[in-house]
Amino acid sequence: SKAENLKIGMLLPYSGAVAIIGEEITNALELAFEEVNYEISGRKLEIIRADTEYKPNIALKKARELIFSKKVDILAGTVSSSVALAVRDLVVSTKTPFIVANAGANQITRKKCSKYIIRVSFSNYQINAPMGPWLANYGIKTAFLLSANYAAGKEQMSAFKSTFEASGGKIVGEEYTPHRKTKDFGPYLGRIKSSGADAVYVFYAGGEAINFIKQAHSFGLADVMKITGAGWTTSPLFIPAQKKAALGFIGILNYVPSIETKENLEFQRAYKEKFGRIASEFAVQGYDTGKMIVEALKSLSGDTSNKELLAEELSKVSIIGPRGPLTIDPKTNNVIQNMYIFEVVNSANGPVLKILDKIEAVKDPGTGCSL
Amino acid sequence: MIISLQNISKSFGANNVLKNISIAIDKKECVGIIGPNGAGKSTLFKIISGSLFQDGGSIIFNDANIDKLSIEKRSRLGISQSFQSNSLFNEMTVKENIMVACSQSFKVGWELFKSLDKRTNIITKSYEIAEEVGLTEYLDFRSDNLSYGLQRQLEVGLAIANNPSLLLLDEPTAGMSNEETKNIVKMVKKLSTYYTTIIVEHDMDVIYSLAKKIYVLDSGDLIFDGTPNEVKNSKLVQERYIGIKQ
Amino acid sequence: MTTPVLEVKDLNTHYGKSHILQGINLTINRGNCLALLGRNGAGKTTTLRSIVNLTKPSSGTIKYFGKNLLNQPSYKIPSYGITLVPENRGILKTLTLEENLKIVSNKNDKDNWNIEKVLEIFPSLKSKYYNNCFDLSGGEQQMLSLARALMLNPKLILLDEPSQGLAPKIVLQIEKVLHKLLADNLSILLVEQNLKLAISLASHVSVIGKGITRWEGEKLDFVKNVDKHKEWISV
Amino acid sequence: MFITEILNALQFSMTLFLLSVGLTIVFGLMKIVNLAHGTLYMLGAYIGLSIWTFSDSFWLAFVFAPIATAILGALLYKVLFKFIQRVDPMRQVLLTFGLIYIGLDSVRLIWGSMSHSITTPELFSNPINIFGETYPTYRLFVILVGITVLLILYFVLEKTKMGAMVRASVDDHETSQMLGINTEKILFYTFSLGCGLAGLAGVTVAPIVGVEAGMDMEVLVLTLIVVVVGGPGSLKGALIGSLLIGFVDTFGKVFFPELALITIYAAMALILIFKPGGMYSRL
Amino acid sequence: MNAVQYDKKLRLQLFIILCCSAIFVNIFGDYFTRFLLSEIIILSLFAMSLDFLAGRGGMISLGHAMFLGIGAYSTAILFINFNIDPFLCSLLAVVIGLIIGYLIGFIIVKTDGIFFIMITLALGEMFHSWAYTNDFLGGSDGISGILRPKLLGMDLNEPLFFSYYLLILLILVYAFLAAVTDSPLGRNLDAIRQNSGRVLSLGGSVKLYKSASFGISAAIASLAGSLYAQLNGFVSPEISHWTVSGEGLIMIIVGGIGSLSGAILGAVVVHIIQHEFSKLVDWWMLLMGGGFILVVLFLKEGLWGLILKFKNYIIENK
Ligand SMILES: Nc1ncnc2c1ncn2[C@@H]1O[C@H](COP(=O)(O)OP(=O)(O)OP(=O)(O)O)[C@@H](O)[C@H]1O
Ligand SMILES: Nc1ncnc2c1ncn2[C@@H]1O[C@H](COP(=O)(O)OP(=O)(O)OP(=O)(O)O)[C@@H](O)[C@H]1O
Ligand SMILES: [Mg+2]
Ligand SMILES: [Mg+2]
Repeated sequence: SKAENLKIGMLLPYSGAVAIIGEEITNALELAFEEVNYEISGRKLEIIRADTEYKPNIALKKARELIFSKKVDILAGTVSSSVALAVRDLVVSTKTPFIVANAGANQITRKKCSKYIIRVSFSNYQINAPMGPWLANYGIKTAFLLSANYAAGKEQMSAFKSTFEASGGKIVGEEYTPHRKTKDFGPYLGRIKSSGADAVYVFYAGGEAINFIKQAHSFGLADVMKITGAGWTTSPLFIPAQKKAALGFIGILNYVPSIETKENLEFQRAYKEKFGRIASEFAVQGYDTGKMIVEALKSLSGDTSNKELLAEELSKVSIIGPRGPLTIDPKTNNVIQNMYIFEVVNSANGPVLKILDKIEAVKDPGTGCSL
Repeated sequence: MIISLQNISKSFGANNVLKNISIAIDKKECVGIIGPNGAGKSTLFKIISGSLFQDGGSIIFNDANIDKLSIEKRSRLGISQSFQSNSLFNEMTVKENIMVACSQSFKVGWELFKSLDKRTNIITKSYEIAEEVGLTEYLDFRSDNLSYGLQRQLEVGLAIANNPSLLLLDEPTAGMSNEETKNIVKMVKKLSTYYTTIIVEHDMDVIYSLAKKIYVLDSGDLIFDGTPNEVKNSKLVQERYIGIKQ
Repeated sequence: MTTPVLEVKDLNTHYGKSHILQGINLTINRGNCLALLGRNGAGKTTTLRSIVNLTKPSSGTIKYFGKNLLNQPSYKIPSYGITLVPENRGILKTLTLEENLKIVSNKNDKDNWNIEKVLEIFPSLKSKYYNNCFDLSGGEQQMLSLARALMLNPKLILLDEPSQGLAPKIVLQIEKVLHKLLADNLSILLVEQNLKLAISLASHVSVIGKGITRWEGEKLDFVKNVDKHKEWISV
Repeated sequence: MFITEILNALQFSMTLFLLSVGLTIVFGLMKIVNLAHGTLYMLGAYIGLSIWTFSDSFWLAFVFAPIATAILGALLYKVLFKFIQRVDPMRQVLLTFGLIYIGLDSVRLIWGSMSHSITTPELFSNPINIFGETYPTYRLFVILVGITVLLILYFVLEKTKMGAMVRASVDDHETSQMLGINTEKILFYTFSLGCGLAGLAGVTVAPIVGVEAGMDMEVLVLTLIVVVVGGPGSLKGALIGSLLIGFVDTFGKVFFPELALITIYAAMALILIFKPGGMYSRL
Repeated sequence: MNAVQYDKKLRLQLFIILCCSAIFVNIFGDYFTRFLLSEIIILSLFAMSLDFLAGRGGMISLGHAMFLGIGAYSTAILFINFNIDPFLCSLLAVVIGLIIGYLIGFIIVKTDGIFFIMITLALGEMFHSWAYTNDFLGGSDGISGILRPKLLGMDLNEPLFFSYYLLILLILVYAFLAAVTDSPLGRNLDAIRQNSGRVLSLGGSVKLYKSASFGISAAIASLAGSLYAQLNGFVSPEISHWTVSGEGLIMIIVGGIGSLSGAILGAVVVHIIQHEFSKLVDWWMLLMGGGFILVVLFLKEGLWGLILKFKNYIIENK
């Protein structure tokens, strides 16, 4: 008899303003599946896309449909943390393995962790914590925090704050701007400039990242302090629009395109060939998600009848992806990965991210998690 | 005495529309107010009904001062008016128009459950009113499909549906054909046996046949008052208002 | 014989499904006033609106100096020399009185009507010249509406109940103005409930009842046999 | 810092003014609830982006993007808005909501879902020193554009018959026709002008706030707030409303950053409770 | 804004047809269809509350999702923090919605038209922002872990029972709103929508009538919010975003404003189409937008108007 397809449900925003992230993740995941010709042990891999519209309630509905009507074997995705948290109880109660490919809320692998939830992306703490001591060491004594006013923004700032202060740094001010509603940073830039801090530490994404960087440049912020922050602020997705304004930014992230490993070079080449642009960190997370799925299914020879086993197998996979070696922390099911500290510098092809430092095998402390 | 206006004055910016007007009207009297266009007649009505507040003076209605009362409170005390320009519920039929008006006087406007269409007392009353204003044939017409004259009739109908003790009619017959004018006159005559009525009109025949007493306003001043006959013979009124045909 | 200013034949108009005008005929000659009489709801207003195509007639002919008016867009009609003074007076309430007059495009000939001239015959408008129009008294509105129509320098005015709501003195004044206009060879189609005024101005009378022209003829004929028309108008 | 903030507030106010003046004309004068105004703003920015990418000249974009949106507005008027002139506003809301949806996806299909930006023109690339504070020159240019548009419109709408004719056409189109006004044509041009102004706003602020799908909705709400606070249909209202909201927002962010999200809403709610028709209502 | 003419009989007929199809779907559907049905019923409640407000009272609220939020958050907090029985939570949510709605209504009903739209928008957005940044309400991540009631020995966490439970509530709310629509209050609201000045001069307390109906509508929206929280097991600030109110308005316009059953039909059609389109293509918004435009251009009174026409056609051909 013909074997049934292996169904992977993708819970991502495919419409609206954040669709680009959904697109990146899915693109790269397809790339990973293409490497095995969409087939594992005679079963075809099938991707079912479900547009979350970046709204938790819609996502939950789509997740229900994927699980109950489409009968997917694995659920992957969610860009937004609130979406991930919304579907959390559902996937746990239905024992559906769920690979988090972006959402960074700490609780997903802490208080709300579960053996069915495997995060291959990052936790907000994990990304920002190493930057505290690093910047203190770099000579930054005082910093001003700036990010959007929502859970992820606040988590990232507090992660940085805790380690920065522990390393002797001082936070001289913090500001949280209306999330996804701030177009003009003018009013904040004035305050930051006059705060006298050695650096501003920011986290923004999307249009806000572009606007912040450009406006900071036009107000001459870099003349008085260092602009630093979580690396998404100058993601390869935004650099083409930020152009020279991004130069000098120091950021930290789990991936930068300029990593010179053969895995990354190969991945970037393939991505560029197929989609015509440099792959972003979101794409890498999508690719690694795909790789993990493939590896886990391979070791089960495509047998997905036992969900518990499948989830276990997924959390045991360890691969070397474009961002380096990845393993899943058995304590939390959060990924253990390298962090890259970079600076935006000029090159013949415009601004690029130059790696300044690499911090290996960073984990999330995973307080409060019991699997 | 049902209503007494004491030294009412009103101005819009520099325009003194009413200057110290004092009028007292007895119960069940029918009073006419005439005067040139812009004399302030409609303004006076609006002040009595509460849609405008006077700048000075006071209004005593049934021995109580009503200066501070809002339009709807005055209406509930029994002051009801028909407007110079039609003010109807355009998407409703004639019947519904009158029924909504009646629901106020029956004090059921806020009731939540029993359907308005099932309240026989209101329906009966509505038919009576429709008959009085000569709209029986048009009960199921939407009011915005009526001709102007018929709309005027409904306008008066709404005013009386409110079961008023003081009825203010602002040019009730303007735009009505002779036949309909006659009907309205007949109707107002009948009404004025149980309501107190104040009428503003430019049709002198109507005024003469209805009003016992006529006040003449000109640029905010009360220039004359008297019986129809006295008005007819007044040179002043002739000159200021009626005009002399060459 | 000269061509009549306006000649309407067998005009039919519907509002949705209801057949309101079912055969209207009228003729107006130069410098004449035709009084259109009938009860409330007879279709007088609809007739005027059909002539200027604000309500689209369903059939019939409308000739203005022999020229076909049927299906002409309404905004072009004033440029031929016809205008309508509507029964609701059509005051543009968001405009000031000045703007109400000024938006009328008129050629500034000496003999023509202009703002100074209309203010002369309606002096009470002067004091309100810069006011917004929504608080004009009824009479003031009517005067403004007439003044504005004159500014178009029309050859034919359609007047829908011009005396409505006006003080007797003003009615006399308007009567005078209209007489003068008639003397200046303007033609008027007058809808009026004030029979006295209508008869004083008109040279011809047309009676309509339930959307049909019931009688048409000279004023004198009409006055002599007024009783004959009892069914369609009340006297 | 104070001067910077005042200039920021002024710049934001002028951006709001550019946006709301088009809407106030269409909405206040023509009584069309055009929620797609934000979409035209977004299209102005995107069309500007394309012109700038191909020609490498911001100034070409600055001139032609508004023209393009005005033409687009004209087309929309001919095929859609003409038919919903005098219908119930709710249906206008639905129709323009439909346009918002279409606009959002069209932009994504044509320009992709990436966020873009237009580089500040060479002329304004360097900040200027004002009383010892560096301030981006381009922002001063935005203020200038706002003032220029204000003056031109003031002249056209208030000092010529045009404004009165537009209002007349909306107020009572039948009477206006009886006065010889071709109401249809007047409304057509007015609508196109309103759309063109939206496009102008889009391309003008693109170098500051970027170009991305979704930018329409953010400004839509802001613009509606300005129009309503100022009083629909009034140029003066749009100006006062823009200044008020611009300053309240900017200084709210400076002094009460925690309340940044709600300051303008609170300001609007308060104004409407005390002035239920906006500050300078025509109505 | 014109409400459609009421045709009481047709309204009821349509409602019965809709209920019967709901029962049919519930019996023969699978887990997900039942879930979808539940969601649609909740949206229908919300749409009806808006329909009553806009269709009868002429008050177009672009902030009505605030009351969804109030219902949902109060349910969440009462359940999670105070451990109150879920059914009681819903009842309390209705009361809270009613009181807050009435008080807010009392302040804002003096505005009209676009000003009313904007002031409701402002209030809604303020609520949304507050929920978005307030830690007690879970901030942007919201609150999860909300359970459904157990009633008469039935555990409503079983989807089949829950959708019946919702259907019963829908019938109750429909009956209530239908009665109010025809009651003197309903007719007075109609009258106020058409000419509020005249109602005042007839002695009607326009402000009281309007704020009372705002309260009623808010209570129903709040009920819908409470049920939505229980359906999903969580609540997040998105529920009170103004676009949710906007979608609600779309549903009632598509359905036909002022007809109650039309609102339900609108909710069903818009929701299902949106769900299906979004599976079909990524640019489903474009399709939806085109659909709205077609409705505006060709269905004057929405789907309700279409049904009305169909009915008249049948009568004429008999
Ligand atoms: N709200 C207002 N604001 C400013 N002026 C007003 C207002 N209401 C009325 N007026 C002015 O007050 C004067 C009196 O108006 P009113 O309507 O009382 O006249 P009237 O005697 O009823 O005239 P008519 O017989 O023509 O109806 C007019 O000159 C009018 O323009
Ligand atoms: N928009 C409309 N829709 C449907 N019927 C209408 C409409 N307007 C007028 N009618 C009907 O057409 C008939 C003629 O109306 P019209 O306004 O022409 O009468 P009229 O002779 O001018 O009356 P009046 O002297 O009262 O102004 C009336 O029966 C009226 O009810
Ligand atoms: Mg008057
Ligand atoms: Mg008439």
